[in-house]
Amino acid sequence: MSAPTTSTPASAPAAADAGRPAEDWTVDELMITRLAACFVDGDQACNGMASFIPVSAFMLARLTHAPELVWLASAVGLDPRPERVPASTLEAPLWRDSVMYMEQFGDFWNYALNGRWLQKFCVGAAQLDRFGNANNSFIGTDYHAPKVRLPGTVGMGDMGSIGKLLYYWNPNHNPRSLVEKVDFVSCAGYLGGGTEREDLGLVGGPQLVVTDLCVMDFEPVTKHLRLQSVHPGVTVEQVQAATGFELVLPEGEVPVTAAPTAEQVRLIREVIDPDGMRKRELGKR
Amino acid sequence: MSAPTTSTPASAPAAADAGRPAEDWTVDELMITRLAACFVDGDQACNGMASFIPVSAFMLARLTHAPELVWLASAVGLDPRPERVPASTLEAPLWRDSVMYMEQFGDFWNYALNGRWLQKFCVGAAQLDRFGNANNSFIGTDYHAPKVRLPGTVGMGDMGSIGKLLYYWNPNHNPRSLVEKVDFVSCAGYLGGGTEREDLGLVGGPQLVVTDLCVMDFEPVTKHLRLQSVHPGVTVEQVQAATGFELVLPEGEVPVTAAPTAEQVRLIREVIDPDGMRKRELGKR
Amino acid sequence: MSQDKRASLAEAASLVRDGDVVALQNMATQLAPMAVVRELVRQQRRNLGIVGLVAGIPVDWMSAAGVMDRFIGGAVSMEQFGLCQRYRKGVEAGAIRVEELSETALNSRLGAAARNLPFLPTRGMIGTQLIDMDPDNLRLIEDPFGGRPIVACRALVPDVAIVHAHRADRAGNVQLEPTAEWPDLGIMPKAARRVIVTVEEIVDSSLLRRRPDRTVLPGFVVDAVVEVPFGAHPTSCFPFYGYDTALHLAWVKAARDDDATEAFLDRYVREPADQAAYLRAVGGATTMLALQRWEHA
Amino acid sequence: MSQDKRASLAEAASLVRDGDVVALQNMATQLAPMAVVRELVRQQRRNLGIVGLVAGIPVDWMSAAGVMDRFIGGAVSMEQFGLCQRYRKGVEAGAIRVEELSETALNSRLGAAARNLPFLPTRGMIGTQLIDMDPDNLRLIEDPFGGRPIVACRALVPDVAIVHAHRADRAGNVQLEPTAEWPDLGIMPKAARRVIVTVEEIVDSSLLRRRPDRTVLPGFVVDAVVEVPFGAHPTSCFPFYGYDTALHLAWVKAARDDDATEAFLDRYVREPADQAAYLRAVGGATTMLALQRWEHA
Repeated sequence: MSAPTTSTPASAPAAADAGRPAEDWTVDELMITRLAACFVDGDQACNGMASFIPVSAFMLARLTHAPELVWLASAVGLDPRPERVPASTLEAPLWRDSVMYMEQFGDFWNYALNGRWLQKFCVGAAQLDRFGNANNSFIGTDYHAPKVRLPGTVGMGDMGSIGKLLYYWNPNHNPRSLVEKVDFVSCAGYLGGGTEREDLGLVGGPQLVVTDLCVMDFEPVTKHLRLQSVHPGVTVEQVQAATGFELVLPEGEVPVTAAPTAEQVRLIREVIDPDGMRKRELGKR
Repeated sequence: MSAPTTSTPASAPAAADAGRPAEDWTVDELMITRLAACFVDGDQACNGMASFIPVSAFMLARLTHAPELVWLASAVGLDPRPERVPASTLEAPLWRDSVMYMEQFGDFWNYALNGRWLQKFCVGAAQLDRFGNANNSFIGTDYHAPKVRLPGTVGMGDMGSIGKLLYYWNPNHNPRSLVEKVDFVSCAGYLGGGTEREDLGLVGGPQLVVTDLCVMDFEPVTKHLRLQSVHPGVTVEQVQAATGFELVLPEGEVPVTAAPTAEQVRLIREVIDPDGMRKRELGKR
Repeated sequence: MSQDKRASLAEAASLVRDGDVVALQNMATQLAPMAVVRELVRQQRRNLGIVGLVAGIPVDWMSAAGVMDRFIGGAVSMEQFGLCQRYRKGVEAGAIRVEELSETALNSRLGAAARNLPFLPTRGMIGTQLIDMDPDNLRLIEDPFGGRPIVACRALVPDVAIVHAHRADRAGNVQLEPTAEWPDLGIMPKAARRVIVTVEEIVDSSLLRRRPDRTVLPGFVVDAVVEVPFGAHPTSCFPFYGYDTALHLAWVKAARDDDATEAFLDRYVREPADQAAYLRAVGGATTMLALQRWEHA
Repeated sequence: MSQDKRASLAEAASLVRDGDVVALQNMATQLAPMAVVRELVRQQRRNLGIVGLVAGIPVDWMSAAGVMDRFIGGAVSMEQFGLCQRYRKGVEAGAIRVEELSETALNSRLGAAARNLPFLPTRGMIGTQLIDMDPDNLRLIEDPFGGRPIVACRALVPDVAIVHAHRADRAGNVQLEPTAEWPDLGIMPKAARRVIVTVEEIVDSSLLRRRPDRTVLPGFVVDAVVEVPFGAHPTSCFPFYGYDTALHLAWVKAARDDDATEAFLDRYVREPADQAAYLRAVGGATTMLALQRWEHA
């Protein structure tokens, strides 16, 4: 039980050449490093259930470039020191050694709704459309007779509307999860695109989508998903073929997502997630 | 510090003739016994600040006829065992040995507003009028240039409107505190009388007024204050002379308020309030 | 000092009537009042509407057993053990109706009920289709002070709330060990007409008085308190014991098949006569000791 | 792991600007951030609007010193020590404007601010004249679901909240010993734009981690945390020390007379250069030891 924690010397970059690209990274590790880059010192990050990749990203950020990233584990435990990524990102082992247990009904939402705190949320969704709207409610055409009942949206149904910056992660980029139009908008993205979200008085909104093939952002005027970079070894054509709508491409050549560094891979494998929980989210394509 | 508590044998009626009227009761003790009679097993009572007489009444009820009266001391401490009535009814010594500390912002009002719990409140007011409206805001005609600024109403401004049964206590019955019409309605009684309160959708309302001269209830149709009983030795004329409006009298002879029993007086003096805090509220007439 | 609220599981479950709206504490794999849930299955309760924020295995069992026909709330998921297959089948077959609410919408609806308000507002859900699907309970209203419209969430008063906690006294004053305080316990018992609490142990009030800040529910709201050791099993009750990975996996496997589902329910839910028999059926002391060590969590 | 929020009293008080709306923790004779209040008097802050549920001696001192010109809240009273005479005189002379709110109205206004809502509703105050006096902030609105009208209480966003507690770490994570949790600490720091916390002691985070359930405010909302032993004196800080009866009585006596009021403020508020000097002025170790024993409470 004497595992390394985020503040032990063992966690610090070990070697002078730790910044070199890793030789044998895997795509879960790349997704983690890319998401980690979205969080900086002073941000307050918060995770929900089955969020192994975001949790690994927060832990990595705290071990590397953002030691003062505030992390509210499972929206419960403030600044925890979990031994490692546990089998659940919603159970107590994740918020081990917290400095505060935040009460959920009265208190968590005082901070989450306020607008000044807990600005960035990582969101997973069964369906995501070209304007960043998400669906975790149902697949089909009839709410009361769905083809597939999905788990439900819970907090996502709020986070899209209350000014948060949303970072989607999708470990199984395919035309069923990245669709022209979601069957049901259970989390508000840019709605019909353009100024539609803004016209409704909503601020914030989706910022980035990190999948197992690529990274996408949003074209500023149309709010259409736009390819930002493809992961090493992935072609634009492969991404397009796996996407249910026509991608907007960036100007010029499409960049390649930076590979994880050797040190990042070491931290993920040895310190953060030695049990490989992060891999559970992959391979369902 | 090993004071008697509400559950020790010392608190039980001691003598066979304990039910006989006391020979030397004082009016504060009579007010306490009369208020205590309003509270029965299963009620949830709650006190605010400077409430020495109601607090003594709750403690007396628990020691005698209502051992299962739930008491939320200062709206904070549930089922406390205070050593005695302390110098403040809003400070920690009152909620000594509680079974729960109730959080005030989120939680207390869940119960207070609900309608099913914390039904009865004892209310003190600077002014009370013939229809049971109360004023703790200001004396005068101009809210922004008052003759006398009173402390303010806080929870009283709510309790009159949310279905509570209100029990007023007034240790200084005089024409300035019992007035024809309050200068400002900061706690809703029966408003203009009759069905006016009901018409606004308000349930509950004032039930009783216990003063140092008499007990008053409300005439059911007009909702006008009505003399229920005069304290031993007090005449109806004395009460009328001390009241700023014409009293409604009960049918027949005006009853005399039951005097405290010897045992009640013993409990108040020896167990509940040996320091005589209850007397602080009197003598300001 | 207060009334004795102690009851048997059967007595407590009898507070739930066919057709009731039942608010159920649960968070994916955590702290569900499973002993009462099993009792409701055994008593063959029907047409319950289950209110939950994130409900897991209890909703799947009640779906499989035909106990519930509505879910009102946020999500149904056993997190790392996946979606609740029997619930999902029920919804897809039209046997279970879903009234999906965002987290702030559910909190607001229950919060309004607790405080006897017609509604509480939220800014969540604006732009989503959740609002459109539930016009009876979610309504865009004008801000009387001139700002943007907000969503009024109508009070939801459950007939019964059922929660599990660490300890209580006979009067039903309930204590929680320091752990996650999910909204369920924070609001469900205050919003509902009747309240059932199961606890790991019933203790003397004097124990509660040592830590009055850990008491989370006053006895005067509680109708029945039942002592059920390991009463949340197979969900977790931090810090006392973890969720039962093996039983969750066994359920996930059984739930794929109708016969296996029935056999599972018979063996673990319908046949054990009491909590002791149930605990023997799920592995007895060996399993419980392992769960107390959080071995698989 | 987080930013260092430690500051001096002077630095903390500089977060309060002339004209600000300042939410002040206090409950008659309890837990007011008195060291900051004295610093505001010393710095001659002007035209503050003080928000309080039940404010006592700090409001009387600030009234006497001409620091405040508005009170927004429930009541001003020192309970058994009586009304605040200097505040009362200020109001009666027209120098201090009162915007009186019922308890649920104040809670709703601050709660709406915390949650970035335009208002929260209450059923309190209906039938009273409190609603009529404050049409900018209290408005009867229709229930969109067909029930009776309710009172919409407009969001109140204080510029600064000032609270006192038992301990904090350098990051400003604040812990309260088990005691009364008045609404002030529960909502003021979440509603306000800036937050000042004074604490009896600043400790290492590792101490907070031993009792995470006692942490009541996360550091990310706090702008300045100041270590001030006996920082609530002459109000109480249960269980550490009681209110100072002698000093309250001395103030009540002084407040009857203009010159005596000034002399009192000079001696106890303006002249002591720091907290140590103040504690010496009010009786030093002998007094503090007696207060720790709650001798006069």
